[in-house]
Amino acid sequence: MNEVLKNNKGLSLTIGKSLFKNPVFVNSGTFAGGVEYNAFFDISKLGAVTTKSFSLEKKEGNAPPRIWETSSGMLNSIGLQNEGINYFLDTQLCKMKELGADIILSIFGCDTEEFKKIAAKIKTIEKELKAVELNLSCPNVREGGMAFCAAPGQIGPVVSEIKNIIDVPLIVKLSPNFNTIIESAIISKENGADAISIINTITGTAFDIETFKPRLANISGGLSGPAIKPVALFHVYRLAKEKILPVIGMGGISCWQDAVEFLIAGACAIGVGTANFINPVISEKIIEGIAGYMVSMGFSSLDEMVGKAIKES
Amino acid sequence: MNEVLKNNKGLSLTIGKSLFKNPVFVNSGTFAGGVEYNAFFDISKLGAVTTKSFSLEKKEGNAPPRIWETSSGMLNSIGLQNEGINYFLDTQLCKMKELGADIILSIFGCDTEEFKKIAAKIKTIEKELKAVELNLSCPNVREGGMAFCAAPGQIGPVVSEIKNIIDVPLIVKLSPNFNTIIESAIISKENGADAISIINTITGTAFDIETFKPRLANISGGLSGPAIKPVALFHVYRLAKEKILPVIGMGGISCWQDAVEFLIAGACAIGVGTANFINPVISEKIIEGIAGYMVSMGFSSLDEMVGKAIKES
Amino acid sequence: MKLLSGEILANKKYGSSLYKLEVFSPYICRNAIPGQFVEVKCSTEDATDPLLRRPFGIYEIDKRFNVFSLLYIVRGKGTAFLSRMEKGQNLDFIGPLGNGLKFDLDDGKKYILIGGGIGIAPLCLAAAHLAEKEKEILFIAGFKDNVFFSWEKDIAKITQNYRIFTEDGSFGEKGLPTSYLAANIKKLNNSIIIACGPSDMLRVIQEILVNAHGFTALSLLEERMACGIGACMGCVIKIKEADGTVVYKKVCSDGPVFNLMEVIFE
Amino acid sequence: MKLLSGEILANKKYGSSLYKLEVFSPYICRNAIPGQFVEVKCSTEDATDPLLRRPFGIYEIDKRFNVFSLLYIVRGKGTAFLSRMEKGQNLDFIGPLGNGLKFDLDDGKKYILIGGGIGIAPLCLAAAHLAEKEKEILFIAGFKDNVFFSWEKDIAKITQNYRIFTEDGSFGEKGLPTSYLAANIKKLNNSIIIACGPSDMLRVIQEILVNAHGFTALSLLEERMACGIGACMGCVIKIKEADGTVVYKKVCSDGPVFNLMEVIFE
Ligand SMILES: Cc1cc2nc3c(=O)[nH]c(=O)nc-3n(C[C@H](O)[C@H](O)[C@H](O)COP(=O)(O)OP(=O)(O)OC[C@H]3O[C@@H](n4cnc5c(N)ncnc54)[C@H](O)[C@@H]3O)c2cc1C
Ligand SMILES: Cc1cc2nc3c(=O)[nH]c(=O)nc-3n(C[C@H](O)[C@H](O)[C@H](O)COP(=O)(O)OP(=O)(O)OC[C@H]3O[C@@H](n4cnc5c(N)ncnc54)[C@H](O)[C@@H]3O)c2cc1C
Ligand SMILES: Cc1cc2nc3c(=O)[nH]c(=O)nc-3n(C[C@H](O)[C@H](O)[C@H](O)COP(=O)(O)O)c2cc1C
Ligand SMILES: Cc1cc2nc3c(=O)[nH]c(=O)nc-3n(C[C@H](O)[C@H](O)[C@H](O)COP(=O)(O)O)c2cc1C
Ligand code: FES
Ligand code: FES
Repeated sequence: MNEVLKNNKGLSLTIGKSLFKNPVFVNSGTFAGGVEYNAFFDISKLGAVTTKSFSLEKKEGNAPPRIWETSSGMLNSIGLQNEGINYFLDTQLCKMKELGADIILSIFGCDTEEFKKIAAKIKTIEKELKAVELNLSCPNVREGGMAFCAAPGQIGPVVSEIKNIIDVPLIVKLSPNFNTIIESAIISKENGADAISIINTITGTAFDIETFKPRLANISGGLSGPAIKPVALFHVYRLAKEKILPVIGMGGISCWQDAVEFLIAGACAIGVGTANFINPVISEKIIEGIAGYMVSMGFSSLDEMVGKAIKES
Repeated sequence: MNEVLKNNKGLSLTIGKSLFKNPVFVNSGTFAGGVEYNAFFDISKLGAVTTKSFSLEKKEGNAPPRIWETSSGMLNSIGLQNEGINYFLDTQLCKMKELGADIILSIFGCDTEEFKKIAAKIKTIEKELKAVELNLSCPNVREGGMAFCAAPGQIGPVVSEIKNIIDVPLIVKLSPNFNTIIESAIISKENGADAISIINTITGTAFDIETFKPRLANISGGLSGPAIKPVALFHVYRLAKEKILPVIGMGGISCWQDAVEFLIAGACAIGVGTANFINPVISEKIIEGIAGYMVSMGFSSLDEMVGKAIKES
Repeated sequence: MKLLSGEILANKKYGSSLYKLEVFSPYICRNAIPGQFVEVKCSTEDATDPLLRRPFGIYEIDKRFNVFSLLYIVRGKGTAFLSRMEKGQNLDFIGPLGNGLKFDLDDGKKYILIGGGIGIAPLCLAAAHLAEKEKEILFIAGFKDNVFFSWEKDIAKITQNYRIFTEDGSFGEKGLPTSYLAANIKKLNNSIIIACGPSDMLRVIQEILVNAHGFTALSLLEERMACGIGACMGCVIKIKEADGTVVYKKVCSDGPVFNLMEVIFE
Repeated sequence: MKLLSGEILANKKYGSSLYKLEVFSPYICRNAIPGQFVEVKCSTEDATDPLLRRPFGIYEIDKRFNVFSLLYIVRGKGTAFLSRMEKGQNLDFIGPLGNGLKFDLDDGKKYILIGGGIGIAPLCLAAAHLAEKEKEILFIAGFKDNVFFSWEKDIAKITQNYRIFTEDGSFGEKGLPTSYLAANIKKLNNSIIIACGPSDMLRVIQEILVNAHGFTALSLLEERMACGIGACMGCVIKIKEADGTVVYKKVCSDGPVFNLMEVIFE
C-alpha cells in the first residue's frame, strides 16, 4: 500500500454531497448487487457498486439468446430483467450493506410517473445510498430507455420530479446513440442532477449466416467492452470540456491504464463493466493501479489529475 | 472457380444505370487508387475500387500522428489529404483504367459550391466512372464532412446540384455519428441519389497517460475495423429495412462471412476498408468466399440472398 | 468459486477436433462436483479478442494427483486458442461454477446417462462419481461420426455398461441414442435420467418421458455466457416451474442442471 | 513487395526484452535492400487484436541460406506476441517495403552509421552491405543501458570500426553517440551519415550538421503505420523540400529513408 492509497483523501472525490473513497465504480448491470463478486475480492474496497437497474415492478427481460460476442466487444439484450425495486429494498440492500458496499442505486422507469413511484419507495432508505443513477439510456427496452436521449426534453421532468422527492445525489446515465449528450447534460443540470454517467452501450447487431436469424432474439443489442473504448473516451472528453456537470466515464475500461485515460480526459470517476466478466478482480486491481500511477506521476489528489488532457490540448 | 462465379451474372448487381460485376468494393481512403494493391492481386476483379476522396484543390490533411490502434480497431485523422481532383483526372484515372479497375470516384467538398466545381471537372470523363460517391461524412475536417449529417437539410442541394451536372449514379456516404441516417437517405433519394453508403467512421479518441497528449495530433479521429462491425451492421439493417435506396454496407468487414452477414442484413454490395491493411488480398478472398457460400446455400443470384435476414426477422 | 491459474499437464488430441486438457488444481479437485463447469480465458493476457471466457464442463477429476480435465471440441476462436496451449503453460480459469448434480445415493435408483456429442463430457464425471459409489449406471452416447472414437477407452474405464451410437454407423452401433431410449423405455423405468447434448436431443427425450412413468429427468444445459457467476443475466433459458409459472433462469448459477421436464425449448 | 509466409528458424533472446527472429524467405533475401522493412502480422490468424501489422527493419540477410532476420524490442501487445512465436511456426509478413538505401559505391566517401537503441537494427544491414563492398565505415551505437550487450558480437562480425556508448556506462563507453559525433565532426567530414534512432537523437544530429560541411545525411524514420504500402496516408511526416515548400511525405513508401536535413521535427 503506497502513500496515495494510505492517505485515503488522495483517491477520494465528492459528487453532490456524497463522498466516495475512490473513483472506481462498477457499472450497472455488470455486477448485480456485488454478492457474487465478493467471492473474488472485498467489494467494500470499491468507490461504489452501481446496482442493476431496478424498475417499479419485476421485469422479465428479453427472450434469449441475449448475448453475442463480437471483436473485442459483446452485444447484450438483457432488457433490464430485474426483480423490481421492492426486491432491492427488502433483500438486496441489506446484503450489500453487510458486505460494506457503498451503493449507487440504478433505477429505470418507462415514464416520469414510474420514476416518481420508485423515488417515493426509496425515500425511506435514502440515507443508505451514495447516489441514485437514472438509467435513461437502455437500448434494449421499447418504452423509456434511450428514448429519453432521443428526445432530451423529456429528461427535465424526470430529474426535477425525483429531486423533489429524494435528497440523494442524482446521476443521469446517457446514451451515445444520439448526438444529444451535451444537450441532455445541460437539461439534467438545470433540473438538479449532480453528475452525468456516460456511456451506456452502442446499438449493434449480428446475424447467423446459416439460418439468417439474428444472434440476439431481440434482433439488436448494446455493444460494450474494449471495442467501444475510443468512442466512450471521446464522449467523456467532449462533455467534460464543457464543464457542465461532473462526468462518470465508462465504456470498455479493462485495466488501470484505461481508467487513468478516462480520468485525464476529464472523468471524475470511472466505471468498470464488461471487464468484470473477463477478470472478476479487475476493479480492485484498477484501484491499486491508479494509486501507483499517482505516486509515480507525483499527483497527491485526484483533482490534480482529472482533466489533465483537457488542460494540455 | 464454381458455378456462381463462372456465371458472372450470379454475383452482379446494378446501382442506378451501372452494372457491377460483383458486390465487393473497397472503401474510400483505404485503397488509394488501387495501384499499390495491384502488386498483391488483380484489382480488376473487384466489384469496384472506390478512390480516396478528392477535393477541388490539393489538401494537405491533418498533422501527424494520424493513426492509433485500439482494441480490434484503429483511429485515423488523415483529414482527407489528397492531391486534388485534377490529379485524379490527369494521372490516377489513367493508371486505374490501365489496371482494368471499375471506378467509384469519391469526392469531397466543404460546401455545395465546391462539390459543383468538382462535378463540372469530371463531366468530361463521366463515362469512365461506375459511380460517384459523395463523402458527406468525414469526421476529420472542420468544414463540410460530417457536418452534412449533423444538418441533413444541407444534403439536398449538394445531391441535386451534382445530379444536374453529371449523369453518373450517385452514392451518398453517411456518418453514424448522428441519428440522421434514415432522414439523410430520404433527402438523398428525393434529390436524385442512387444509393447510400454506410458507415463512415465513428468518432473516437485516445490519450497518452504519460504526456497527457492526445494520440492523434487532431485530438479525435474516426474509428474503423472489426470493433465497429456490429454497429455498422445495425445501421445497414435498419436502413435497408426502410427500402429507401440500395445500401452499400461497410464497417469492419474482414472476411467473407462478415461480407455475407452485411448482404443478408440488406446491403446490395459491401465495402472492405481497414481489413485491406491487415491482409492485402482479403477483398479477392471475399469474392471467392461469397461465391462459395452462394453455391453451398443454393443461391443463384445476389437478389435471392440480399436482405434474407430482414425477411426472416 | 475462485479465480485460478493452473499448470497444464497435457493437451492431448483425441480426434480430428477433439482434445483433452489436463490441469493441475487442488482447489477444483477438492471442491467440484459433477455437472459443474469452469470458465476459461481463451486469449493471451493482453489481447482482447476473443474477449469472453468460455465455459467447459469438468470431465474428469483425479484426486490422487490433483488434476482435473476438460474434453472439448474446437469450434471457433476460443477453442482454437485452447488447442494451441501447451504443457507447462498456465490456464486462467474460474470455477467450480454452477449448481452441479447432487445425488441422493440411498434412493436405490438406477442412473441412465444419455449424452449427445460433446454433451458426454460432463456426464463422464457424473458416471465416475456414481460408479465409485457403486450405483448401477447405463451410459448411452450418441455421435454424428467417429470423431469420439478414442474416447471409448475413457468410458470403458468407468463402466462396461455403455452403448455408443453414431448416425453414420462409423463407430459403435448405427442409430440414435434417443431411439434406443424410446425403444427400451419400459424396461428402464424407476431410473434417474441425466441428459446432456444438443437441444434437439433433449427435446426428444422430454417428449419420450412425458408419457413415461417412474423417471426423474435432469438435464445439463448450455447457453452463451458472459460472467458465468450469475451477475449479468445473459445466459437465461425458459423454465416452467412446478406451479405453472414461466420464468427465466440463469444457466450459469441456477443451472446448468435443470429438471428436464421443466425446460421450455423454443 | 509481396504477402509472404516464411518458416521461423529461430527466435533468440538477445537481452531482457531484445530478440532476434530468423525467417526463411528466398524472396526477401533476393529482393530486399538495406533500410527496407517488413510488416508482420502479430496475432493468430483468426484474432483481431492486435489488429494492425507491425513494421520492422530488416536486420540481416544471409543469402546462402535464404534467411533474413529482425532484431526487435518487446514494447507492447504485438512484439509480446512475436516474442512467443517459436521455431517451426510460420511468420506472416509483407515485404520488402519502403525505398531503402541506395548507395553510390564509387563516390569515394566514408560512411558513418549512427544508431540509437533499436535504431541500430536497420543500420546493421547497411553496414554489412557496405563492408561487403569494402567501403570504409564507422558504426556509432548509443544505448540507455546494457540490454544490447550480446548484440556486440553481431556488429563485430561486420566491422571492427565501431564505438558503443551507454548513458549509464554499463556497456561500452559512458556517453552519448551524438556527443561523440559533435566532438569529432571536423575529422569525420566528407562522409555520408546514416542515422536511425529516437527523434531526439536525430534532431541533435541535424543541429550538429547544420553548421558542418561536407556531409550527406540520411535518416531512417519511424511513424505509426496502417497499410505500410503507401495507400492510407497514415504515416506521414513533415519534409521541407529543397525549394522550401513543406509537404507531408509517407514514411512507408516515400521513406523510411529521408534526407535528414529536410526532416522537420516538431
Ligand atoms: C455450461 C457449459 C458447459 C460446456 N461444456 C463443454 C465441454 O465440456 N466441452 C466443449 O467442447 N464445450 C462445452 N461447452 C460449449 C463451449 O463453451 C463452446 O464450444 C465454446 O464456448 C466455443 O467457443 P469458441 O470460441 O471456440 O466458439 P465461437 O463460436 O467463436 O464462440 C463465440 C461465442 O459463442 C459462445 N458459444 C459458442 N458455442 C457455445 C455453446 N455451445 N455454449 C455456450 N456458449 C457458446 C462462446 O462462449 C463465445 O462467446 C459448454 C458450454 C456451457 C454453457
Ligand atoms: C519503418 C520502421 C522500422 C522499424 N524497425 C524496427 C526494428 O527493427 N526493431 C524494433 O524493435 N522496432 C522497429 N520499429 C518499431 C516497431 O514497429 C514497434 O516497436 C512496434 O510496432 C511496437 O508494437 P507493439 O504492439 O509491441 O507496441 P504497441 O505500443 O502496443 O503498439 C501500438 C501501436 O503503435 C505502433 N507503434 C508503436 N511503436 C511504434 C514505433 N516506434 N514506430 C511505429 N509504430 C509504432 C504499433 O505498430 C501499433 O500500431 C520500426 C518501426 C518502423 C516504422
Ligand atoms: C450485460 C450488461 C447489462 C447491462 N445492464 C445495464 C443496466 O441494467 N443499466 C444500465 O444503466 N446499464 C447497463 N449496462 C450498460 C453498462 O452499465 C455500461 O454502461 C456499458 O456496458 C459500457 O461499459 P463497459 O464497456 O465497461 O461494459 C449493461 C451492460 C451489460 C454488458
Ligand atoms: C485511413 C482511412 C482513411 C479513410 N479515408 C476516407 C476518405 O477519404 N473518404 C471516405 O469517404 N471515407 C474514408 N474512410 C472511411 C472508410 O472508407 C470506411 O467508411 C470506414 O473505414 C469503415 O470501414 P472499415 O471498418 O472497413 O475500414 C477512411 C478510413 C480509413 C481507415
Ligand atoms: S453468464 Fe452472467 S448470469 Fe449467467
Ligand atoms: S502506412 Fe499507409 S501510407 Fe504509410
